[in-house]
Amino acid sequence: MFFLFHIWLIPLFPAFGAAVMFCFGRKLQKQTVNAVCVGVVVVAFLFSCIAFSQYLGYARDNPGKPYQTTVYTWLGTDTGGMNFVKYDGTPAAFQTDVGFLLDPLSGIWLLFVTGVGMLIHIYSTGYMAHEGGYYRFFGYLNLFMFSMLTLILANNYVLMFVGWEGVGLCSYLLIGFYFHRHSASTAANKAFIVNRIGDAGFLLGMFTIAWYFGSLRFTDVNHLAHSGHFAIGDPVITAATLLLFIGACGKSAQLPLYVWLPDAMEGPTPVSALIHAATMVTAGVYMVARSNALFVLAPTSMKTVAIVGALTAIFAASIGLVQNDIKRVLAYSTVSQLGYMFLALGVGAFTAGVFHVFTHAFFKALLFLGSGSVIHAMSGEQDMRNMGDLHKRIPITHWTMFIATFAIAGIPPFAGFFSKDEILWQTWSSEHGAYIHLWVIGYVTALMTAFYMFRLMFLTFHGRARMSHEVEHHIHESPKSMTGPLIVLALCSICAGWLGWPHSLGGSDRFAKFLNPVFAKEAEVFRAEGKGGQLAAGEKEEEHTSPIEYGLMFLSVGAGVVGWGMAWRAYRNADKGYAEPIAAAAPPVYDLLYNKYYVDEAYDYAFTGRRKVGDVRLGVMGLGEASSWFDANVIDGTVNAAGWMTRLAGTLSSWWDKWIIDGLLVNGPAVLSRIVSYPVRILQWGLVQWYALVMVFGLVGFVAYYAWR
Amino acid sequence: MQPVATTFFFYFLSGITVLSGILVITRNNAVHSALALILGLLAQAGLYLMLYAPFVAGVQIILYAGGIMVLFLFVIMLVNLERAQKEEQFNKQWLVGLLAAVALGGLLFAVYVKGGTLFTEHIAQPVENSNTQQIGVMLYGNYMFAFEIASLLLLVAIIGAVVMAKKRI
Amino acid sequence: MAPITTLHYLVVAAALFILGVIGVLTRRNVVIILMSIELILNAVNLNLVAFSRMWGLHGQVFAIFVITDAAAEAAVGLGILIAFFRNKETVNMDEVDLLKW
Amino acid sequence: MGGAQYFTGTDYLLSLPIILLTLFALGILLIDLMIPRELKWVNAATAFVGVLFAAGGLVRIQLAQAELMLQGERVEWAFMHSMIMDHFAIYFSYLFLAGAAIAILMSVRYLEIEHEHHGEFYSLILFSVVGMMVMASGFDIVLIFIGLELMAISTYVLVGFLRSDKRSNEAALKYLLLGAFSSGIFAYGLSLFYGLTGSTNLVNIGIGVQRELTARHNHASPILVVALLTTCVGLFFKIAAIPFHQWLPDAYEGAPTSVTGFMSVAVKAAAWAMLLRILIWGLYPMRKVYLPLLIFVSIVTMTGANLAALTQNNLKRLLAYSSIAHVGYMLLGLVAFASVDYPDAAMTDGLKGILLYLLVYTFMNLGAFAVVTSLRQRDVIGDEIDDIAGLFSRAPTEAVLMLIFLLSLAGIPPLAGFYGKYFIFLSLMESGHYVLASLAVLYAVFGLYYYMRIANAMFMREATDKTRLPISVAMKFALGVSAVATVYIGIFPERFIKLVTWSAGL
Amino acid sequence: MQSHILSIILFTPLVGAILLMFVPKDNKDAIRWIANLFALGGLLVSLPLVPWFWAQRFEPGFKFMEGAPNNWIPSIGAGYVLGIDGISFLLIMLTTLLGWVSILSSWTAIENRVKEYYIWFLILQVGMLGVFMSLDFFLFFVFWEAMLVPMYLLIGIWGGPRKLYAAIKFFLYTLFGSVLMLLSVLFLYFYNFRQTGSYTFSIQALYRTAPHIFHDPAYGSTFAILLFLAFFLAFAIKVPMFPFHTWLPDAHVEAPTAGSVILAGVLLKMGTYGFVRFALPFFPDVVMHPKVRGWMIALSIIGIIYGALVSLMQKDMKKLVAYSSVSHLGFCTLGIFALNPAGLSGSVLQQINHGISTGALFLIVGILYERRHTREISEYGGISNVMPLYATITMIMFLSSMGLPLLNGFVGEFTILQGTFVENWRWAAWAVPGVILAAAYLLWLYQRVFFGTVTNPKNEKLHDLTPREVLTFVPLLIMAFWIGLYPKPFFQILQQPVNQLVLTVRPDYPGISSPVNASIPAAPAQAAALHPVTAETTKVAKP
Repeated sequence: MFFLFHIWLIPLFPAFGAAVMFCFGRKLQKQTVNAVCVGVVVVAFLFSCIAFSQYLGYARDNPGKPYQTTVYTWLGTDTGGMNFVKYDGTPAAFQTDVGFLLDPLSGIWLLFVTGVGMLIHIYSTGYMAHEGGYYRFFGYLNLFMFSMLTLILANNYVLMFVGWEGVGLCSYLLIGFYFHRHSASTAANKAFIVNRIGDAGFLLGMFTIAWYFGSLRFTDVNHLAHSGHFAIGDPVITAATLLLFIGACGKSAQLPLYVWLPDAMEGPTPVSALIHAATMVTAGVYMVARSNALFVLAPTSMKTVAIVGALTAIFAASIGLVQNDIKRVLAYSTVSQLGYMFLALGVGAFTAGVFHVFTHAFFKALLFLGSGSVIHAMSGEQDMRNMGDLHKRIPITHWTMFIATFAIAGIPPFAGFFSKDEILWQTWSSEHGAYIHLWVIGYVTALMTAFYMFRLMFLTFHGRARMSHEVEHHIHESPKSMTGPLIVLALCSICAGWLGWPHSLGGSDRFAKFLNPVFAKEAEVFRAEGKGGQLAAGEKEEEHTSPIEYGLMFLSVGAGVVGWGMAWRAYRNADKGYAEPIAAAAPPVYDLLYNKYYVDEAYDYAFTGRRKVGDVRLGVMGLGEASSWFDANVIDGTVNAAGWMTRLAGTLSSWWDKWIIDGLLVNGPAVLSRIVSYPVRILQWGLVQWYALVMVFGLVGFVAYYAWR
Repeated sequence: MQPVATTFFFYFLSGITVLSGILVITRNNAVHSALALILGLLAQAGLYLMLYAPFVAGVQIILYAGGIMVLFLFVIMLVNLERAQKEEQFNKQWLVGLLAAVALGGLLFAVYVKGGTLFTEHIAQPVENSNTQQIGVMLYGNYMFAFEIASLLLLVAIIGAVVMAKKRI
Repeated sequence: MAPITTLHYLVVAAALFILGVIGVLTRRNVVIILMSIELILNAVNLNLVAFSRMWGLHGQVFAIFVITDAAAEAAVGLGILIAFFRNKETVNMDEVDLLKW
Repeated sequence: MGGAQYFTGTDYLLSLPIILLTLFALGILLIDLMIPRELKWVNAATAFVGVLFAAGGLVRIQLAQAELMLQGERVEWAFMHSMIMDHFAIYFSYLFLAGAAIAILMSVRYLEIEHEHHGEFYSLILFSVVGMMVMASGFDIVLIFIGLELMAISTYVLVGFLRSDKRSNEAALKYLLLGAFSSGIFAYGLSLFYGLTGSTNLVNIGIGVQRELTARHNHASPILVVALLTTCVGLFFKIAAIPFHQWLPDAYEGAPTSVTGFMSVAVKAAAWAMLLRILIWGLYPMRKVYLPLLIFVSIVTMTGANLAALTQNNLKRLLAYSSIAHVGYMLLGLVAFASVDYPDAAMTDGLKGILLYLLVYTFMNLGAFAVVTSLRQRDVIGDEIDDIAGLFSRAPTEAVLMLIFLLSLAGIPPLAGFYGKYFIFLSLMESGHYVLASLAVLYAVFGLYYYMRIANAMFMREATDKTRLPISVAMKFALGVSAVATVYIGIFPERFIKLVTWSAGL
Repeated sequence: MQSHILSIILFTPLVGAILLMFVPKDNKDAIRWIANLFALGGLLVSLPLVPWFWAQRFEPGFKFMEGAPNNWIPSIGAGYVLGIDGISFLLIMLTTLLGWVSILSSWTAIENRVKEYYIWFLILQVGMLGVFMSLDFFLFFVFWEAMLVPMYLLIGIWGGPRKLYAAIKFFLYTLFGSVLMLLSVLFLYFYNFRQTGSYTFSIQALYRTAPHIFHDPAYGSTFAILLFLAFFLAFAIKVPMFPFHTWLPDAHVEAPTAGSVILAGVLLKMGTYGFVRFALPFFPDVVMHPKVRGWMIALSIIGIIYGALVSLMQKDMKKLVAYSSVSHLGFCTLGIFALNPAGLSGSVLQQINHGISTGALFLIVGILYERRHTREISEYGGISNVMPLYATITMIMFLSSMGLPLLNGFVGEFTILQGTFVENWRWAAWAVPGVILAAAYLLWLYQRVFFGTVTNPKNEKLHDLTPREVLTFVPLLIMAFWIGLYPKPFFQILQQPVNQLVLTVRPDYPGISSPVNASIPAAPAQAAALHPVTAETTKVAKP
C-alpha cells in the first residue's frame, strides 16, 4: 500500500518538474526539458494508477471509506491555540492541514487528469517544438499539473482552494504565454480576475462552512451534514452552497462568469486542451460534486445550479453556432458542455455529471488537440473560413476528430452518447418532471451541439480548399508526438462511455456503482425527505427502466443525427464566401450570435469600465477614477478653495491634479495660516507707538474684563 | 510744620501739574515741552512737601528739574529739531491712541471712585522731623543693597550713554 | 471743601499717568515721547509719596529709586537717540519702521 | 533702627557672585583702555573668567548653605530680607551665567566682523547678569525693580551696540521706548501694591493681599485688580507674551546676533524669575484672580506667535516668534500651577516644567542662535532663511547641530526640549486642563512646521554660496557645549529634573 | 548574553552609525561596506533570538526582559524596559531583515551624501527596533518620535522632486497623531497614580489600571473613548487608515527606494503594532464598544476597497504600490478589530507578509527606477523581454501581494477574513472584493509594464538583475514561500500573545484554554495578570 499511503507525493512530481524549470530551465536543452517535464507527469500518472488500484483494494476492506492522510498542519497551530466561535457559540479550532484524500470521486479525476495531462504533455513536445520559451511552457504545464492534483487530492476546502487558485494562476500564465501579444495578456488578466471573482465567492463559502461546521475538512463537513443535525433548506447551508457555486461558476465558466473562457483561447492550443477543456474547467464540477452533502441540504442551490447550467449550455451553444475561429467554437462548446454537467449536478444526478466530465475530458481534449494539429498544419491559421478540404492532407487528425465529434454529438456508441443521454434522462425524470423545461433546453442544446460540431468538421476538412497557396503548400500531417496522443484519445473517446453502459441497454453501469460510496448518502437523504425523484443516478437505475427512457434516448440520438444532417446540407460544399444558413434566415439573430450577445461589451461598459458610457466611466475603473478623484480632492482636499475656486471651475486640465492633490490637511493649513497670520502681522507693522497702543489696548481689555466680570 | 491752606495748595499745585502735563504733550516746540515739564516737576515737588516728603521734594527739584531736564534740553539742542517742529506733531493713530488712553483713564477713575474708600480712611500720621535722616537710615539699612545696585545702574547709564553717543570709542 | 485724602493724590497721579500714556501713544517726536515717559514715572512717584504718608517712609525711598531710574533711562535713551539721529536724521517715531513683520 | 548690626558676613557671602561680577565688569572697563585693538579677545576672556568666578561664588554659597544646613541653620536671607539666595535664585543664577558664557563665546568673532569689538560690550553683559541675579534673588519690589532696570538698560545698549547699523539703532530705540513705557506701568502697579499693603517686601505684600482678600471674602477689590494688571503688563512685557510682545521680534532682529541669543535665554530667564517670584512667591493668594488672565494670555500667545512664525523669512525673527510661542507654553505651566480643579493643592509639575524649560531653552536656543551667528560673514548678514540654504554642504557639523537644536525646540524626544513641553503637558493633564493641553500639543505640531522650514533649507536646498564657513574656536566650544547639553539632557534628564525640583524648593 | 540580547540588537546599528561618522566622506566604498556589514550584523545578532524565543514561545508574558521600571528617569516614572512577546519578536525579525535588505539595495541607488545616508538609515533602524522592544511607554514614545527624524531626512534629502513637501507632510501627520497620544497616556499615567499610588510609565503597570477608566464613574465611557481616540489617531495615521492615508502616497513616491521599503515594511507596522500593544489592552471595553468597533471596522473596509480602487487608476508605479499598502493595511486593521485569535494572528502575520511583499514591490519599482529614472507606467512595456529574471521575481512578488495560496499573502488574508467572518459575516463580505481588486490592479500593472513588446526604445538596453540585486530578493522570496507553505511556526509564536490579548479584551471568549497553557501551572496567574486588579503595585517579572 506504499503508493496509496504516499499519495501526497503525486502533486510533488510535477511540482519538482516546475521547480527545475523555473530555476534552471533557461540553461536546459529541449530534450532535457522533455525528459524532466514529461517524465514527472508520466511518473505521476503511473503512481496514480498504482495508488488507485491500491485504493480499490483498500476500499474492499473499508467499504465506503475514503483514504485520508495528513502531511502537516498548514494554517493555524496544532497546539490548540487558535480557536474561533462557531455560529452556536461553541469553540472550534482554526486549523487547516495539508492533507490528502483519495476516494472514488477524486480517483476518477486523478486518473483522467494525469492521463490526459500526460498525453497533452507528449503532444506539446511536438506542438511547441518551434516556439520560444519552451522550458517556460513546460514549467507552467507542470505547475498546472501540481495545482490540479492538489485540487483533486485535497482533503479540505482550503487546500482545494490552493489548487483552485493555483490552476487559475497557471491558466493565467499559459493564456499569457504569448505575452507580447496584447490580446493574450488581456485575456490572461481577464481569466485571472474573473476567476478571482468566483474565488471570492468560494472564500466566503468556505468561511460560512467553517463558521457553521467548525471544520473545513470534507469528511468532517460531510459527517456533520449527514448527521441530520441540519434541516434541508437550512438558509446558512443554502448561502454557503450558493457562494461555493459562485466559485464554481468562475472556474467552470458558467453564466455570468463564463466570459474569460473563450478569450482564453489566446493560449497555445495544448493549453486549451488541457486546461480549458479537459481538466481545470471541470474543477467547479468537482467541487460541487465534492460538496454534494451540502448541496442536497439546499434545494434552492440545487435548483440554481441546474438552471444556471442549462442556461449556460444553450447560451454558449447558440454562440458556437456561428463562430468562425475553430478554437472559439470549441471554447463555446466547452462552456456549453460544462453547462450540461452543472445541469446534471443541479438535478441531483451527480454521477451523470461526473460521468460527463469523464467522457468530455477525452473527446474535448481530442477536439482541441485535433484543432491544434489543424492549426499546426495551417501554419497558425485558425479561421475556418480559410480552411476546407483538409481530410486528405491530414487524415489522422481528420479521423480522430471525427470520432470526437461523434462523441460530443451523442452518436452511440461513442462516449458522449452515454453521458449526455444520462444527463437528459435524469433531467427529465427528476422531481417528477419538474425540470422538463430544463430538459427541453438541454435537448435543443444537444441539437445545436451536433450542428456546430459538424459545421466545424465540414468547414475544416471538407468543402473546397479556401486557404492561400503558400499555406496550402505547407500543409502536412503533424509529427508522431502529436498524432500519437490523438489516437489514444480517440480510442478513449470511443470506449470511455462504455464504463457507464446503462442498465436500460443491458449494461451494468460500473461507473455509477463505483461512485456509489460518494453519493449514496445523498440518495438516502432524498429518500428520507420523500423526494425520490431526485435520486442519485446510480441508485435509481436499478429500480426500474421506464419506456420513456428509450424514447428519450432515441430522441437525443435523433438530435445528433439531425444536427449532422443540417450541417452536411449547409457546409459540405462550402467554398469561399459560402452562406451561413442562420445569417440567411435571420440576419439580426446572426449578428447577435456572432457578437456573442454583446456580453463582453456590456461588461466593459458596466463592470470593468474599460469603455465609457458617453463621457462617464462606470464599473470598477469608474469607481477607481471616482476614488482617485475623491482622494485628490476631498480627502487631500481644498481649504485653499478661495483662491483656487475660479480655476477649479475652469477646466479639467493637467495642473488641476497637481493643485488639488495637495490639500486639506497640509497645504491647506499652510495657506490658511498664511491668511490667518495676516492680522498678526498687521499688529507688527513696525511702528513702535502702534506696539505701545496694542499694549494699552491689552491693559484696557484686561481691566475691562475684570471690571465687568 | 502744620499744613496750612491744604485744600487750596493741593488744587493749585495739582492744577499746575496736570496743566503742565497737558502742555508737555501738546507743544510743537520740544523746548516748550521741556520747560512745561520742569514747571510740572516743580509743582509736584510742592505736592511732595505737602505730603511731608521734603527730601524727595528736594531730590525732585535738584535731580529731576535740575539734572535730567537739562540733559533733555541739551539733546533737544543737539538734534536739530527745526524740521520736526514744522511737521505734523501727532502720528496717524493719535485718535485711537487718545481714545485708548482716555478709556484707561476712565477705568482708573472708576476704580478709584469705587474702591477709593480704602485710601480715605487712613488719615496720615505725619512724619515730620528728621525725614532726611530717616531716609538716609533706610537707604543704608533696608535698601542698602538696592542702593548699591542703583549706583551700578547709574554707572551703566553712563557707559551706555557714552557708548551710544560718542562717535568713536 | 472735603479734606484732601490720599485718594485725591491718586487721582492727580492717575491723570499724570494718562497724560504720559497719551503722549507716548500720539506724539511723533521721540524727545517728547521720552518726556511723556517721565510723566508716567512722576505719576508713580506721586503715588508712592502719597502712600508713604499712610505707611511710612518706604514709599519715599522707592520714589528716590524711581527717580534714579528715570535719570538712567533718560541718559541712555537720549544717547541712543543721538546714535539713531546720526544714522537716520530724524526724530520722528513713525519713520522708524525698518524692522517689521 | 540701628546701624552696623544690619550687615553680617552672610550678606556679603550671599551677594558674592554679584560682587565678583561687578568687579570683573569694572575690571574689563579698565583693561579695555589698556589693550590694543588686536587683543580685544582678552576682554572676552576676562568676562568669561568673571562668569566662572561668579559660578564659583555660587558654589561657595551652596557649600556654605549645605554646611550650615547641617547645623540646622538656613542661610538664605540677606540685606534685611530684601534679598533671598534660595535654591530658586541659585538655579537661575547658574542659568544666567551659562547664557552669558555662551553669549560671550559667540560674540568674539562676530564683533570683530562688525568692527564693534569693545570692552564695554562684555562689561555690559556682566552688568546685565548682575541685574538678572538681583531680579532672581530680590525679595523686595524695590530691589527687583532696580535689578530689572539694571538688566534692561544694559540690554538696551547691547541691542544698539552696532552703532552704525540702522537696524540696530532702531531696535535699541524701540526696545528702550517700549521698555521704559512698560517699566513705567510696572512701577505704577508696584506703587499701588505698596499703597495697598504698606510694604515693599514680597512677604508682606503677600500677607497684605491675603488680608485684603479675606476682608472681602476672597473677592479682589478693583484697585487690587488694577495693581495686579498693571504689574502683569510689566511682567508680560518682559517675558514677551502677546499682546506685549511686539518689541521682541524687532529687538531680536536688529540686535547683534550674539546679543539676540543672550536675550533669548538669559534676559528671558530673568524675566521669568521675576514673574515667578512676584506671581507665585508674592501674589500666591491671588492665583485664582490671575488664572483667567494667564489662560487668555497663554492661548493668545501660542496662537499668535505660532501663526506669525509661519511666514517669517528672517531666521532671527522666526526664532523670535518661536521664543514667544514657547512663552505661551510656559505660561500654561503657570496656569497648571494654579489649578482650578484642586484649588488648595499646588500643582508643582507646571513650575518644574517652566524651570526645566528655561534650562533646556538656554542651551538649545543659544545653540540655534550660535549657528545663525556663525553665518555672519564679511558681506553676508546671514540671518535670512536663504542664507542658511545648503548649510549641510557648507558646514555639515553645524547643520546637524542646528537640526538638533531645532528638533529640540520643536520638542522631539529624546532631545532636551521635549522635557520642557512634556512637563507642561503633564501639569495640564494633572490639573485637569484637558482642552488647554490639547491646544498646546496641536500648537506643538504647528511649531514643527516652521522649524522644519529651516531644516528643509539646510538639508534639502542647494547652497547659493558654496564656500565653507569658518568657525572660531570659541564658537565651536559654544556650539559643542550647547549640543552636548541638549542631547545629554534629552537622554539622561533625571538629574536635571531633580535639579529643578530642588530649585523650586520642592 | 540572553538577558542583554535585546539591547545588543537595538544598539548594533547605532554602533555602525557612530563608526561611520569617523569614516572620511569621500571613501564611499568603505562607507558602503561598513554600513552593509553593520546591517548584516544587525540581522545576524538578531538570529540567536530565533531559537531562544522558539524554546519559550508558549510561556506567558514578555520574554528577554531587560531593565526595570522607573530606572531611567525615576522622577517621572520612565524606565528603560525592553522585552518582547511573539508579536514584537516577529516584527523585530522583520525589521532586522528588511533593514539589511534595504541597505543592501541602496548600494548603487545612492550616489550623493552617501555617508549621511547610511548614518541616518542605521539610526532609523535603532528607532524602529526600539519601538518594538520598549515596554515602557515613555521609552516607546521617545523611539516613536525619534524615528521620524531620520525618515524625514531620508525622504527630504534623497527623495524625488517633491521631496520637501512629502517629507514635511510625513513628519507633520505623524507628529500630529503622536502628541495627542502622549496626552492620552499622560492621563493614564495619572490614573495609574490615583489607583496605585505610583507614578510609572511601565506598560505592564498601565495594563492593570487603564482598563478601569471605562467603568470609573468619575470619568466614564465617553472619556475612555476620547482617550482611545487619541491613541487611535496616532496609530491610524501611522498605519495609515482611511482617511488619514494621504501622507503615504506622497512619502512613498518621493522617498528613495530603501526608504520606501522601510516605510512600507516596518514603519507602517508601528501603527498596527500600537493598536495591538497599547490601544487594545488599555481600552478593552472601548474597542468592544459596538460603535467604536463598528467605526474601526468600517474604516478598515473602506481602506481596503478604496485603496485598491485608487491604486487601480494610478499612473505611477510607486504610487500604485503605495495605495495598495493602504488596502493591505486595511486587512491588518480589520483583523485586529475582529478581536479574535484568528483575526489577530492573521493580522500580525499579514503585517509581516506586507513587509515582505510590499517591501519587495518597492525594491522592484526601485530597480526599474534606478535604470530608467521614471516610474511612469506608460514609459514601460515588454520588460519581460529584456529582463526575464526580474520579471519572474516580480511575478512571484505580485502573486504574494495579491494573496495567492502557497505564498505568504494568502495565509494572512485568509486567516484575517476567517476571523472577521466568524465575528460578522458582513464585514468579511465587504472586505473580500479587496482580494479581487488586488488581482486587478497588480495584474494590470504587470501587463502594462512587463507584457507586450518593447515599445519604448529606451527600454531595449536594460540589463537584467545583478547578483547583488538578486541577493536582496533572496531572503524575501524565501520568507514568502516559507510563510506560504509552512506558517505554523509563526502561528505558534503568535498563539500565546494573541490569546492573552483576546482574553484581555473579551474575558469570556470561549475556547481559549489552550492545552499548552493549561499544562503550565502559571496559567491562572497569567490570566490574573491580564485581568486587571486594582491597587496592585507594579511588579515586573525578571527574565
